[in-house]
Amino acid sequence: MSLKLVIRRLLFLVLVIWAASTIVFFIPRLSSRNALRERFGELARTGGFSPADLEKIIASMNRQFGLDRPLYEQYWTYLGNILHLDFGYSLYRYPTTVTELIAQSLPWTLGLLLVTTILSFIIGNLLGAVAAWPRAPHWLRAFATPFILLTGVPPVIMGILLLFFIGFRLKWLPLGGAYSVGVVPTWTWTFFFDLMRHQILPGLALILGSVGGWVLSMRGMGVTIQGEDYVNFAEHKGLTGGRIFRDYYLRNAMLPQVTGLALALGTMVTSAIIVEGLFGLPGIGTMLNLAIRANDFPTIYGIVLFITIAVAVLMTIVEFIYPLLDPRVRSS
Amino acid sequence: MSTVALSPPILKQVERPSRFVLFLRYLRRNKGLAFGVLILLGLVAFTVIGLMTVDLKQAYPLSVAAKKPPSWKYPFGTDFFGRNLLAAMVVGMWQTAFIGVFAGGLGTLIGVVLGFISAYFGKWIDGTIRTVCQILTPIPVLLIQVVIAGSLDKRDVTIVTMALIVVLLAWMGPTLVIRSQVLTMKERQFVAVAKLSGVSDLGIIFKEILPCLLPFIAAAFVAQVFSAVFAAFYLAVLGLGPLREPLLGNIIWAAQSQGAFFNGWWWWPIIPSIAMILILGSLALINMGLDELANPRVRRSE
Amino acid sequence: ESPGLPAAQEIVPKGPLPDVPRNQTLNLAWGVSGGTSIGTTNPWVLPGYTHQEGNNLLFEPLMYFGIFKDGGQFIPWLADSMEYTKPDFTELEIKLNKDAKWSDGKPVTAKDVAYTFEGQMKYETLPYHAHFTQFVDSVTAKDDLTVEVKFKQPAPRFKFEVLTEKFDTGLPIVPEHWMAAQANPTASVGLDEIPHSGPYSVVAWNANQKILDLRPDWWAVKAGRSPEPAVKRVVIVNILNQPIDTVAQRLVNNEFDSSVDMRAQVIGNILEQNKDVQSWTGTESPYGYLDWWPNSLWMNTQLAPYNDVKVRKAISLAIDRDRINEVLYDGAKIATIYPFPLYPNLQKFADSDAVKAEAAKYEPGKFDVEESAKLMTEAGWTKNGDGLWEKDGKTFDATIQAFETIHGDIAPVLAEMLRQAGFDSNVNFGTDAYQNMVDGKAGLYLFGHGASLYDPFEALNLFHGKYSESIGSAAGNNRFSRYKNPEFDKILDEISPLGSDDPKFQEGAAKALGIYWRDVIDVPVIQWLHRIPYNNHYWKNWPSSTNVAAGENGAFWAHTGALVITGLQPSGAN
Amino acid sequence: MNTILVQDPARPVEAVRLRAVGDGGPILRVNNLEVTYYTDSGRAKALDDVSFTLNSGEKLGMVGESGSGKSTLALAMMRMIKAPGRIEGGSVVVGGGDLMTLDAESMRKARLSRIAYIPQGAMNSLNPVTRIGAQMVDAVKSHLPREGRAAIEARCKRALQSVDLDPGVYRMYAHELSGGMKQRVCIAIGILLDPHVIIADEPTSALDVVTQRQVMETIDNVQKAINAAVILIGHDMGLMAQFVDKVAVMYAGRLVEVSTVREMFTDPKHPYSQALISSLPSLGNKGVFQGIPGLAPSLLRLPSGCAFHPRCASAMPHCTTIRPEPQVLPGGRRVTCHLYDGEA
Amino acid sequence: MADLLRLENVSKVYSHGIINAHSTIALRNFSLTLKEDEPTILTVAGESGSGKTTLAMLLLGFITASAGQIIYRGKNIASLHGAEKMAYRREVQAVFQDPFAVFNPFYTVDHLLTVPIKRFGLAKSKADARNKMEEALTAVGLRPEDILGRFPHQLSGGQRQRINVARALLLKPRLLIADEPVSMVDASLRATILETLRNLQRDHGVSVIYITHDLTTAYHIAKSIIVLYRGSVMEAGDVDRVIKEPQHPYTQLLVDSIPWPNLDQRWGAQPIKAREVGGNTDGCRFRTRCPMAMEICKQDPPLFRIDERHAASCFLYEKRPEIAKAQLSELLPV
Ligand SMILES: Nc1ncnc2c1ncn2[C@@H]1O[C@H](COP(=O)(O)OP(=O)(O)OP(=O)(O)O)[C@@H](O)[C@H]1O
Ligand SMILES: Nc1ncnc2c1ncn2[C@@H]1O[C@H](COP(=O)(O)OP(=O)(O)OP(=O)(O)O)[C@@H](O)[C@H]1O
Ligand SMILES: [Mg+2]
Ligand SMILES: [Mg+2]
Ligand code: NI
Repeated sequence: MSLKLVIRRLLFLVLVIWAASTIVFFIPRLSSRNALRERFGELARTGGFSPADLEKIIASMNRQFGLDRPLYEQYWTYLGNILHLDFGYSLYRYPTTVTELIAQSLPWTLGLLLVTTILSFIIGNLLGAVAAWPRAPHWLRAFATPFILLTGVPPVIMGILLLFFIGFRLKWLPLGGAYSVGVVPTWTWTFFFDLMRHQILPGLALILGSVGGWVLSMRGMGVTIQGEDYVNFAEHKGLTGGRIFRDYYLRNAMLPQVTGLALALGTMVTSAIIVEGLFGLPGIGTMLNLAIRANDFPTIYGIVLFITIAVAVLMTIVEFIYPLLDPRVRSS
Repeated sequence: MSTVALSPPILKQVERPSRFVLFLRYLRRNKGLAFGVLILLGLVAFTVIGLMTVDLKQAYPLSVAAKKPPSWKYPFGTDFFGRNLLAAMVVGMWQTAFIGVFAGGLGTLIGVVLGFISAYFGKWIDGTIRTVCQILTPIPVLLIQVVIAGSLDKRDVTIVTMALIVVLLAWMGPTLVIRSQVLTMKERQFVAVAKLSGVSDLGIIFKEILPCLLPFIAAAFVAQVFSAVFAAFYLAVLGLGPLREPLLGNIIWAAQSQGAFFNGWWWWPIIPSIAMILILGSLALINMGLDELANPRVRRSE
Repeated sequence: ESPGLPAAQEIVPKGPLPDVPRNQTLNLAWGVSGGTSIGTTNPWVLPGYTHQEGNNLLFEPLMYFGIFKDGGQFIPWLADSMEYTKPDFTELEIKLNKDAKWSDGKPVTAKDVAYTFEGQMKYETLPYHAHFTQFVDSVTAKDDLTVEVKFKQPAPRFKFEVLTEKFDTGLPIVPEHWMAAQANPTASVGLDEIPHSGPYSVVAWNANQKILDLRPDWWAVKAGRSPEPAVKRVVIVNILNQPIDTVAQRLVNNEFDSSVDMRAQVIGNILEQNKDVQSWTGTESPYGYLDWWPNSLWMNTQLAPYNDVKVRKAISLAIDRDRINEVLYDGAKIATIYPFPLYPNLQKFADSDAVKAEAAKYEPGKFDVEESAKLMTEAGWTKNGDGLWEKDGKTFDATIQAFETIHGDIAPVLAEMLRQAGFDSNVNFGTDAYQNMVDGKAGLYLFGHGASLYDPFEALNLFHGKYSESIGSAAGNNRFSRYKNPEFDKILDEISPLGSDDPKFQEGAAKALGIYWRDVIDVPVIQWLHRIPYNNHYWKNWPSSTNVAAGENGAFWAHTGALVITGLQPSGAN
Repeated sequence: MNTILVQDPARPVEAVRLRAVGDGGPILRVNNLEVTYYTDSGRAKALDDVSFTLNSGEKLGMVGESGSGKSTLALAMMRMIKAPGRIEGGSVVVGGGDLMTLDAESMRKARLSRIAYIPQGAMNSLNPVTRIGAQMVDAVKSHLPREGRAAIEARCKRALQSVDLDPGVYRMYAHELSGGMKQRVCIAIGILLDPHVIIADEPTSALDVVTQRQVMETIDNVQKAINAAVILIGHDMGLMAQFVDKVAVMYAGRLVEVSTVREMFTDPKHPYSQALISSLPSLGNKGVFQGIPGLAPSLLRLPSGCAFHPRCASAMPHCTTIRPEPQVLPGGRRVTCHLYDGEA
Repeated sequence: MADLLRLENVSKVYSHGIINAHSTIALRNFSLTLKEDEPTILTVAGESGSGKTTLAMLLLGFITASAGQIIYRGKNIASLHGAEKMAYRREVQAVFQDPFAVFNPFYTVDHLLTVPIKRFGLAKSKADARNKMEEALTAVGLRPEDILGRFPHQLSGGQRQRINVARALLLKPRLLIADEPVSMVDASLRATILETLRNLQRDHGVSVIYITHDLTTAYHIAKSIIVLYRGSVMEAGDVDRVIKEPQHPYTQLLVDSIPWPNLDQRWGAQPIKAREVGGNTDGCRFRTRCPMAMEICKQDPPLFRIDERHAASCFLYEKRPEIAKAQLSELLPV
């Protein structure tokens, strides 16, 4: 790939981040609500401190958060900060910065999300491919097709159902939390297995809730690819069904799916917000959920922006590795 | 003079079935689409019949005895707040349909208009629209919608504002789809022929290209409705919807916060969940079917 | 110094924690504010500090108050005694316990108490700053164990309201020797460094959980204030984000020993599914104890249309309290007409002839939609096609500002009742709800009266004209009514210096309550019950209506929570 | 018989070729092949009683209008007819064994090794994401699983060379090749295992004349080298004249005439063949060329009797009612026309 | 004699990519004049990528020239407006290669005929329009009742292509550009369609530019021929001369590769050099494949007149008189 292309892609990435930051910057300022005041009000209510001097405190916080300066100045500082991933302070856990908060909760989400996204990508695509593959055994196709119906089950509902049936009724798996009560995280196998047990249900909810989408799109792709001349010619060549399926059909049908992978991550994170909350996991989703409830706007916007950047970066990475998968793109 | 012989008369007149009959026949081949349409028709029938026969006041709290499991009197049971879930489902379904069709329609409309402008006029207009779409695409729409809904004044949150929030960042998909379709259409020779026939730019857009894009527009519309319903559902489940309304997401949210499962009121969250699954499932199936219809290479021909 | 937010910081154990078996561990499910102010153990770091997340096990007051024993009694703690030394309530002497010690071994002295009091006067963010500046003239440490407080004006309720801890109010004593060494004592968060006098120490604290371990050398055991605590470790689990079902089920599964309070139906089901779990009232409805926080529909009496007493009365008439009991509480009598909780002393007041006469006169609990409609018509409203009140083409904005976690059940019901009477009612559970109350932007709020416990004064004092801020400026200390009535103020000023048992006080208070009802300052709706599940699988001797112990309420998160936890005994389960 | 040889990796390709040259009799016998497509609008008999034979080294041209069933024939011989089509009967005997009776796995093995197919759309017949080499290797591997890596690679490169391609193509991707090169890669794949029969379905219809000539010459060369029988499908009579030995004319799913090229061009028997020949442009008769009147019939609603009768200049009354059967004229030509009733 | 359409030194360069721009010269310095009252059939031949379609698109005004200008009745077509533009649209028509793609699948095939009738106001009434359509269809050998009211996919390729020709007939343009009109049609139908084209020229005075790579049909229908190779004119002249005695090595290769349906006229044995993907951009463009390439071929070869009606752009004929490219049209017979 040419250097110019790399530069162009990176430039595009910067544009995406800029657009997202700008939206995130201006949305709260369009609303008449004052998050800082709300947050203090909330603190006053639960913490019992005297709000008599609320206005004074708020004024000083406004200064501290730079909210008393002209909008364009705030905007510039804000953009500058974003350049080095500084999303400012969390209101909710001041003076922890949003970046620190994200760093704390990211591993949880990353672990869950990465595993579930990849698993649902693989499972969904395989099932979708099988569902569209006319030479697949009948029982296999019959097995794969119903997964399309899962498209209609949002991860939230899936989570609720799993929690109800497996957690409540069958009592097979823990109902919530990232690890058992009173356990302090350590690098031991015991802790690891405890951790894993707690991730199964949320993971399953995310996988089952998103696998349908993959099945659906892969099936669509597969139907197109199976009519391609090269798939037919492969059969003329006397190749075994398995090899045609893998090297000719799946390999080509997967290409557009790979592009969709990065985008799907954005949707998955959104699902994770609710699913993590449902299962009390301390990831980014919970963090965001808490921030929404506490109206901790720097955290909300920081996380949204972070996710956007992550998705955009992933998309860029995918675009960079895509040529490795598709030689046609490599040469042009 | 001409040396060309006439083609012989066609002996048997080939009967040409109407488009509707053809569509029905197509449905028989495309089982997924048929299934989806069937479910959707069922839901529509449920809603329409419900709107006419059920006392809609019962969709709101304190209207009937609370916490009753499904029975002949209350086929879907009643909830903690004393809603008749049958009435709530009817109204909720209607509202979901409204949000879906309104947001989906508006999003698609914007997409179609922008897509056409972009593709047809090209140059910097196209560059701008396309770049804006591409830039906005990686932004997780649902999150932004949550942020917007969260910064609204609660009194401003109505079904209509929900739909508008959904539309706000949902037009890029259709824009890009329509744009690329128009671009390929534009290169199709029938457009060249139309030009040679003296058809104006507008004529080409509306009379030549637009009709051919109908399947794509329909598919984009259904996809749009799907994501609108999905987004509205998410907002409601997060408690960001108009609380009093029996939106499906709201009902599930309320059931969750009242501990419905634990208290044994399983029907309260389960019934709206099933309704949601049916709506989204049928839309997904229809979308899949329409994709196939729009893509002639994949279309199951006779 | 610039006031600001506390500096949250996780507390990570230095090494592996000692193993404490489950049957010596107390697991508590909690999550009102969750991650707020993680690591903030210094009571002066406000906003940020809260006693509710186990910090009540670190800091102790001069005295606790046991509301449920013998109509309420003081429980001496760091102080052996606390007496008004003048009959007009203008001087108070505090005698400290000689054995009281901080966790670093230093004794708790009069200097600590004086420092605590002076701090309240000095720092305006502290919760009793207003009280201290209004009442306190001087604080003197007479010797190591004696403190003398002189008041500017009679302060008959100061000892109870400020110096005694009960429910969520009262003043913890802080260590002078550590605080004074800090550059800014309202900004040093404390972490696990701040010396404290309570029985437990924080050993781990992150967004998921907070772990506190028993100190081996708690002064109160030696001093005979408390038996040796059996709970070796307290784990507070953050369940903020989890659905209530899950928490309930985990209680049933014996994962938790107690939790945040539950809705009536949920706790009923918990008790049914796990016989080890009990409530304050055993297995009987209403399962909870009476909290000090009865809820009203507050109204902004300065904001149209709520500034019209006819309208306020019309709203009151639209509320069907029987229906509330029936729908929300399975028939338990929770609905109320009083702005204070009916604790024994207050019940006595409510049952007095004077109060009964006022109630008969103004019928505050009456439900009558027709009369409501009549009043609305008189106030110039007409019903529109949807059956909603309308004036100048606009419907009546009756959006109730409320909090989802606590009002999730009642607020929609109230809104619906108002709607059935023609008020265009809705609920706002948004994060701006409280701010709207404080700013007086909206007209209708669902909120508690956290005031009176012993006599009705503090509750009535919520509506004193001197606190009535104009719309736009913050309503301090949750005084959202912005009510101003010289007639009312005069009565309050007259009874303010009087002791609770003074007949003149009783008479004046009844008159004031009459005005409260007459003017419908707000619409009392329900008493607040705390229905806390207590799991006896690992731990017994939970407080209850039949096991009142020192009379503390049963909430482990309240100031008196330390008494609950230190009183627990193992059940013998493994 | 020959499969044993093919499966012997030790034996060099040349040996197979030499042996194959010695073979005399028909290498391919197609008998009464019938294919029907079951569509929503009815049954379409796309192949009706198709029979012909071919000796090794012989080249047969299969011509006919669009939709007459040429590709169907090719697919039927490969047993690659997919739903809604079905092979209803007949046999395809290649070098002794009937393909129609093979089980699925043996049929898979027979493809490419006994009967190879060169596709019509060479442009899209190569997998765009894997190297040409890989696509050749997996073809060989599927038939000769025991052959070593180096031997396979050598075999593939040899095949590329035999179609005049640089061995460097082995490492290239499809999009890096021109149309003609792609077509030749397909040919190279087709001859990898020295099949008895090669079917080429319009291999040059997407190419321009110069490239077309190059490709046809390539096929000619490799065919000669391995002495395979070739079926060339197309509708360009010019191409047929340049390339084939025998021509089969297909009309509405039936073979209406099979004869040698020379006979076909000098003395076409079937009226359709005659029309076909006279519609050809040539250098000599400038300006005098004319089409065949009328339209190809729909297979769904075939005219009664002889399907060609509505367009036939020499149609007789009974042509409209009685279907002519194939008959072998003296000299071995096969015609399906009532004009020659009694001559056989 | 007025010129209907005149191309003056027209070039077309396609450039792809914004950053890594590389460009293809699809047509180079092409000049051609079409007289208004001398209907002719001119073939433009050449292998794939030689710029034939580009030329057609330029003539139809669908793309703009990179250099040079195209003059329609004395006016640059880029500056045409209103009535003039409509007249130009009507008078310069086309028949395209793919007989399916020209139909809008949404409409019945009638659409193809009714739209121009309406837009150009060719008929006074509905009945008149119907008559005209039926007339045109009959003229190309179709039965109107079999055709009208059907959807394109219900017709065969040959029928569809004939409708296209009928459309041209209906419009009676001055110039018809037929871009490979028969390459996707069955051999047996080609003759019929080409015949109709010839009738158009002969009976209706329509000039036809027949674009093809198939020299056999070109030979049969056209009067004159221009052979293009990668955007440059290689050889031009009377079609008989050029095909029977090709002078340029490229034309020779082309003619040599024609699969004549004649058993005695076999392909030659001359080896063919494969075409390179990029190729040279200066000098004679055929140079790299030319068996007779010389040093001088690195320069741009001018047109050399072989005889009255025949010219080639090759230094092999250096001795012959040079003619200006602009005069190319003069030696084409009509
Ligand atoms: N999959 C199918 N389903 C239904 N009918 C089919 C199918 N494939 C082919 N046919 C029909 O079978 C007949 C023969 O088709 P075939 O493709 O063999 O023709 P062909 O001679 O190869 O034509 P062409 O020259 O256009 O390639 C046609 O009438 C066609 O409509
Ligand atoms: N829109 C375009 N953008 C870039 N290059 C183009 C474009 N259209 C044509 N070309 C290039 O211009 C050259 C001439 O193309 P053109 O289509 O005119 O050739 P042609 O003679 O019609 O070929 P064919 O016989 O394949 O139709 C080719 O190299 C082609 O790749
Ligand atoms: Mg074919
Ligand atoms: Mg072309
Ligand atoms: Ni409380």
